[in-house]
Amino acid sequence: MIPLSHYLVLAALLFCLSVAGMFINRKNLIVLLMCIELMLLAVNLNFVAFAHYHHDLAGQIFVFFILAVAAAESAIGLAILVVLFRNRRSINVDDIGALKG
Amino acid sequence: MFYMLSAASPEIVVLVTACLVLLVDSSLRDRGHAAAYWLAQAGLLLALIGCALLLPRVAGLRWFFGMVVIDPLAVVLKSFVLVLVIVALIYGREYLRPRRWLSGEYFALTLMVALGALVLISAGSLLMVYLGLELMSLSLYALVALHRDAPATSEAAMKYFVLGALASGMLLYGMSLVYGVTGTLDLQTLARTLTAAQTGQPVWVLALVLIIAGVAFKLGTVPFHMWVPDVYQGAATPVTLLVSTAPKIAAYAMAMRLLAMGLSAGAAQWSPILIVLAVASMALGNLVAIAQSDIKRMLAYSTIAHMGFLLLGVLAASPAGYAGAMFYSIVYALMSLGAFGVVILLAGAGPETDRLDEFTGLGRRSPWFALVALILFFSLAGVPPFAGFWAKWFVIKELIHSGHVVVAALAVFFSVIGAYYYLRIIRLMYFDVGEAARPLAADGDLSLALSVNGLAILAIGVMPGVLMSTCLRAIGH
Amino acid sequence: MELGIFYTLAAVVLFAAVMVITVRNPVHAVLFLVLAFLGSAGLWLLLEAEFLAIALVLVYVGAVMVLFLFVVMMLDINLVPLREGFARYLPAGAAVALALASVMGFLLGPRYFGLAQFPAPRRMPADYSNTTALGRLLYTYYLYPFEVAAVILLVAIIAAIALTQRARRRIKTERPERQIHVRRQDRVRLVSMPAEKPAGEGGA
Amino acid sequence: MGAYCSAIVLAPLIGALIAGLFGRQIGRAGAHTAAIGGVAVSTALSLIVFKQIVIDGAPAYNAAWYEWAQAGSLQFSLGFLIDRLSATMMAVVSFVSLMVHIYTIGYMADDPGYQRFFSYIALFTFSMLMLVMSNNFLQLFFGWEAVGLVSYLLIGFWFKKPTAIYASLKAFLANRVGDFGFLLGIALILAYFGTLDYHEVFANARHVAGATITVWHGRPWPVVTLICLLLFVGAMGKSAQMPLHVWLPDSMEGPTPISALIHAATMVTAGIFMVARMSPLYELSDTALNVVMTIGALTAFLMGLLGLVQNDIKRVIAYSTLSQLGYMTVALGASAYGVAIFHLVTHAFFKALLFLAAGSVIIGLHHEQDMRHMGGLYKYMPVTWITSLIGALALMGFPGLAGFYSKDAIIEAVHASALPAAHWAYLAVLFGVFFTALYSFRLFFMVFHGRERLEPHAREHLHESPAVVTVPLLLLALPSVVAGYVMAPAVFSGDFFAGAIVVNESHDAMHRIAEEFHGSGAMLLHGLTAAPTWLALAGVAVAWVFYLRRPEWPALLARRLSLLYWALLNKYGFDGFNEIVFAGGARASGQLLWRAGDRGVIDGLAVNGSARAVGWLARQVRRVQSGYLYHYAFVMILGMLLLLVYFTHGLGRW
Repeated sequence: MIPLSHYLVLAALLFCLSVAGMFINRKNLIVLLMCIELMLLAVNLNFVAFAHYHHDLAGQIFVFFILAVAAAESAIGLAILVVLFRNRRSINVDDIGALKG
Repeated sequence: MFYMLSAASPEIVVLVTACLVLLVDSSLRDRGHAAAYWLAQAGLLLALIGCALLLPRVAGLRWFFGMVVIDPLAVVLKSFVLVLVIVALIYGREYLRPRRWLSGEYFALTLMVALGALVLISAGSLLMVYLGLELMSLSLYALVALHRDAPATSEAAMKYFVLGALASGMLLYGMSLVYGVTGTLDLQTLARTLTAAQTGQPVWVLALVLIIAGVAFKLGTVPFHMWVPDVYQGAATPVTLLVSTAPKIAAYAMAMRLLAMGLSAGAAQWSPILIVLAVASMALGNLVAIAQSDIKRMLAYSTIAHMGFLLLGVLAASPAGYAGAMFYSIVYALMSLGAFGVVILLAGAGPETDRLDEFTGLGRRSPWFALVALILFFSLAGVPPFAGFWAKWFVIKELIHSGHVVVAALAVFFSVIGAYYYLRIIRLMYFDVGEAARPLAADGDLSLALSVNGLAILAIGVMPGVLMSTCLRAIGH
Repeated sequence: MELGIFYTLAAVVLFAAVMVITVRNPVHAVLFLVLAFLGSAGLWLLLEAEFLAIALVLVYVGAVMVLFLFVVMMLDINLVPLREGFARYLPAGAAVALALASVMGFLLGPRYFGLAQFPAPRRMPADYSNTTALGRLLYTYYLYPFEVAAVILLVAIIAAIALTQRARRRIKTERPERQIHVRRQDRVRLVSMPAEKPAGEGGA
Repeated sequence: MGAYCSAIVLAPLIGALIAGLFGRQIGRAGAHTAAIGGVAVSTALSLIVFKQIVIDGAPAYNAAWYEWAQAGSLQFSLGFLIDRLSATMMAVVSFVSLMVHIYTIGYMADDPGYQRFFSYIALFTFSMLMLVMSNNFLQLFFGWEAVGLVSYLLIGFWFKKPTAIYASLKAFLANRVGDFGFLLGIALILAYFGTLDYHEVFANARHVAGATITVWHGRPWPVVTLICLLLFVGAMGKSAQMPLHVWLPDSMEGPTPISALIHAATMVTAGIFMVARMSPLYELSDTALNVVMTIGALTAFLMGLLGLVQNDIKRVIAYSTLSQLGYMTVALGASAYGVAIFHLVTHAFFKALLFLAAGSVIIGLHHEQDMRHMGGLYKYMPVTWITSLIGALALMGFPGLAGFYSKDAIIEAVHASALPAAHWAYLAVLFGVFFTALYSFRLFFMVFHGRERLEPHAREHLHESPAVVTVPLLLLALPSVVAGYVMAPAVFSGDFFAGAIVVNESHDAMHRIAEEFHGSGAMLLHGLTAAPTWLALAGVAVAWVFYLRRPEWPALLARRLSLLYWALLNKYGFDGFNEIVFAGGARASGQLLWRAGDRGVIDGLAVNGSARAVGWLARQVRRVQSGYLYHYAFVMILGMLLLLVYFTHGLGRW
């Protein structure tokens, strides 16, 4: 018997790790995109766990859609990354700070 | 079946148009992309007609198993979104054509933004809110990055994308908690079953903060505003214009669907959170706008302040407050549309500097457009009798009515400060003498649309009752 | 037994996540991300979400991660400078993350979401097909969102092509008809220039 | 009546539009004909309305005219409330405006922005009439804002002059601060009364009187008091009461007709008018009345002192205006609303007269404004001289002239008032009379008498101004002399503004005046023996000694005062003791106030300082927007975390 809270805390930890990754990592944009994937994974875990404990498929359906959208999202994110790299020859986070103030 | 499809008719028309635009544009090798442009406009117009004629007949009902809600709110907001996108395309073409930046993808993605906004506006379930939001946002990220030769553009797109993904991650997390506690995704079921006692539980704070983070990011309120100035400045002006108009109305709809309708039982919990966001936004937006010298960046900070003001109407948590916020969102979108229209007009075909100095001596270069700009900026500053004043007025009134006197005082105070930077532009236009003032060359479309835009602000100012009673009816007051 | 599997998988997922955000080489990070996804797929199996577990592996590990790897390798990034200053920002970042984790852990912990509030559901019968059930829902109740998701994928296609496709549409083949029409003044320009050597610095 | 009213409002607007939009086509003559025509129409109609309402005693007219907006059960409309109060104001506003319009033909003759100028001032007249004739708060606010906006345009009219632009911005911002309170007050009225119609609000005022509101934790405020105070903040901005007065002296950067229009008849009186209009509300709050009286007294006394040390002719008159506005405000605080309006009317005449006379001098001397470069002008400009004399006498309250009746009545009303603030206010207004006379005759003597200190080039072309300038002077001089005598019986009878102004029985200052009043002539005789008259005459005498008889004294005094106080006393003997200590001390303290108080604290710290602080803060906050993605993400997460912690922590309290 695994309590629901186990899953939720695991998801929360994943969420916090991905968040921490976003601002600890100051250099590599690709890792930033991976952090976003991790965050969505945490959300998905939440949904699946809730769906299980509610005995309701709506949560799983939501996860299905999140997977689809996340795939689209990472495609666009990587495309933007490629454009950025072509313009700047760098994906160093520190190098993209021209817009500020 | 017919009714079911007619409930989604604007969406279907826009989607089909987007596909057609792509096909036609890639097959015609049309240098001016005229076919794509007129096709897109025709599609939007058709969708608008569908909105105005078909939707009222199916209003008050929920379609596709509750996924799509057609209520008066949806009808009004969808119509305004379509109008805004139509005008945004007119302005955008004037800007992009001389720069040879027009492409079929620009039109298709703009249509997709409109489609996303439409889906979001009539979302009847948390799932639809998410999908509509993503459809709109993903298209916007791509649009921002589309003019890929400018380094600033791709930088802006990257920031927008990463922060947007972070925000939608937060939103999703909040939604998962709402689902977890209540066991439903359907907004109407939520509204029906949720009680104030339930939302008093501690986990709701987390859920509400996360959901509000998602909404606040789209609106661009502090502390989820960081993308706004950079994206406004970095994106090509027509894209900035698009970002600041239709999505703001959609974001208002999102706040309504999630907070005011789905989670209305939690008003006592989310209202204080919104107070913090609203006051912080008005303070930061108005303050930092003063220190800007780039017109797009200044307007970005002014957006932050305005969105804070808009939230004030929502947090009053009363029908009149929601209607006030709706009025605000529509009027703001119109004003922003006009303000960026003026920026496009000033940029002309030449190199664009976006400096505030571009406004210097506009009063002499083009008295008519200076007058239009005067109306727009006075309205943004909240000077009566222009539309912007009424927007503020309805919100403040409702705020005091709901007992938030101190918040209302702060709101008025910050808008007093805010008047300064708009006045600075007016001073530049009328009082300062420019050395290298280029004459303005505007095409017929742009001139006409801009004039109508300015006069609309004036007309709403003279007769705010028409729009306001529409808003009140849309809220169901 | 179940609990043991849970803890093992949870440990794998967390370890992989920590590695994703700390390893030096982005290729390794991608591989650890794959590991995190595989661990999660295992957890989802525990939660009786068989279809999604498979989909996660197929869609994510099979497609998205490959895309990531592809981009990482295509961009050929200089690895060393990408990791500088990591330790410097760690304390502040870790503090905020820890604070967030403790608040969330408190709110989502056993106090509010324990077995007392959410008793473990009974297992589904053996002949129950998660895929069938999902499919049924997806094509009836969730038809409209399904279509919208399709549109989102379409946007992704349009965007990815529009953004990454090189603008060079000009094909570099010979065009004889134009070569014939070339005139002298199109190609040759006479420029009058001063002598290379300045007069005063003879012999330099 | 409705048709009259709409014509009165619309005529100047049409004139403004014609002059503004088609100025280039119709030329200078066309523009001024259109604007003056419009204003003349509304003046004529206003006088007819004045006759009907005030003289023939027709009943008040109150009706909506145009439905502006309908929001739920609430409706906003444009409408007119024409009673004795607004009829009086309309007559004054339109008449003085007309004079200024005519005068402008001469004053602005050489200016390239001629048509634009006429368009603005006609627009200004329109806004002011809208404000005065309104029957609801919203229209009042509309007129209020429009007046502020147009004044911003007018003060900055000479936009090539940097000081003018600065002054116009200052005026706008000071007024915005006032509007901030004003708008909140109106919103509060709407929230508590559910309507913006004057009539309904006043009818329900007693029911709301007991309501309280908690503005800050735990301290309940009577709603009416809060409303009145907020509205008064608006009045302080418009009517330039301390500490929001800073914009008015600087607004002298605008052309002189504007100074006359804004400072005499229109914009600055809007606040006074508004408080008088709101008398049913103010009567319910002693707190508010005390505040009003205190602020008014401070302004009346301190601004009068500042008038002593100015050398710019227009600035002296500007400070005098501030001081006189203080008098009106004091009268409002004493519940003598009728007297305040009375003083407003008389002041409108003689102040417009003084400004236009100053303008005449300025034209004569080719835009010389420094009084140290004037003197002895009475030979060259006889009409200006005599009209200035009348204006100065009327201002100081010379028995029989317009200012005498209204100012004396104010002093009496304050004396009769039972409010705690009245004691100090009485002293302030009484001694204010002395300084009023001192600065007005200082100006008069320095400009028209004494040694000629003219610049050579100015003297060559020195002559009396043309008829378009002098005729308005003469036309304004007439009411400056007789307005008080004619109006006093009606005003003091107690029911002149019956129906328009409500006075609580416990605030019976007006009744006391009415009882003691036995006709204008009797008041004149009484005035001859009363303290204010003698104080005023003393002021004139001091001015005469200082600026005509011994013109070296003021300079000497200013130089040596700090060191040779006693030496001065001994040297001039006992005779001059009073005057020297009094006038010299006043002069020094005025200088001090101006330097340290007005320039240093209010201008420097409050206005410029806060502007600088805002700029500094903006630059600091701006730095958070560092441009780095990780900072942005950090801000978002941190913001979320703080919200989470704050609201989880505060969970038990909601």
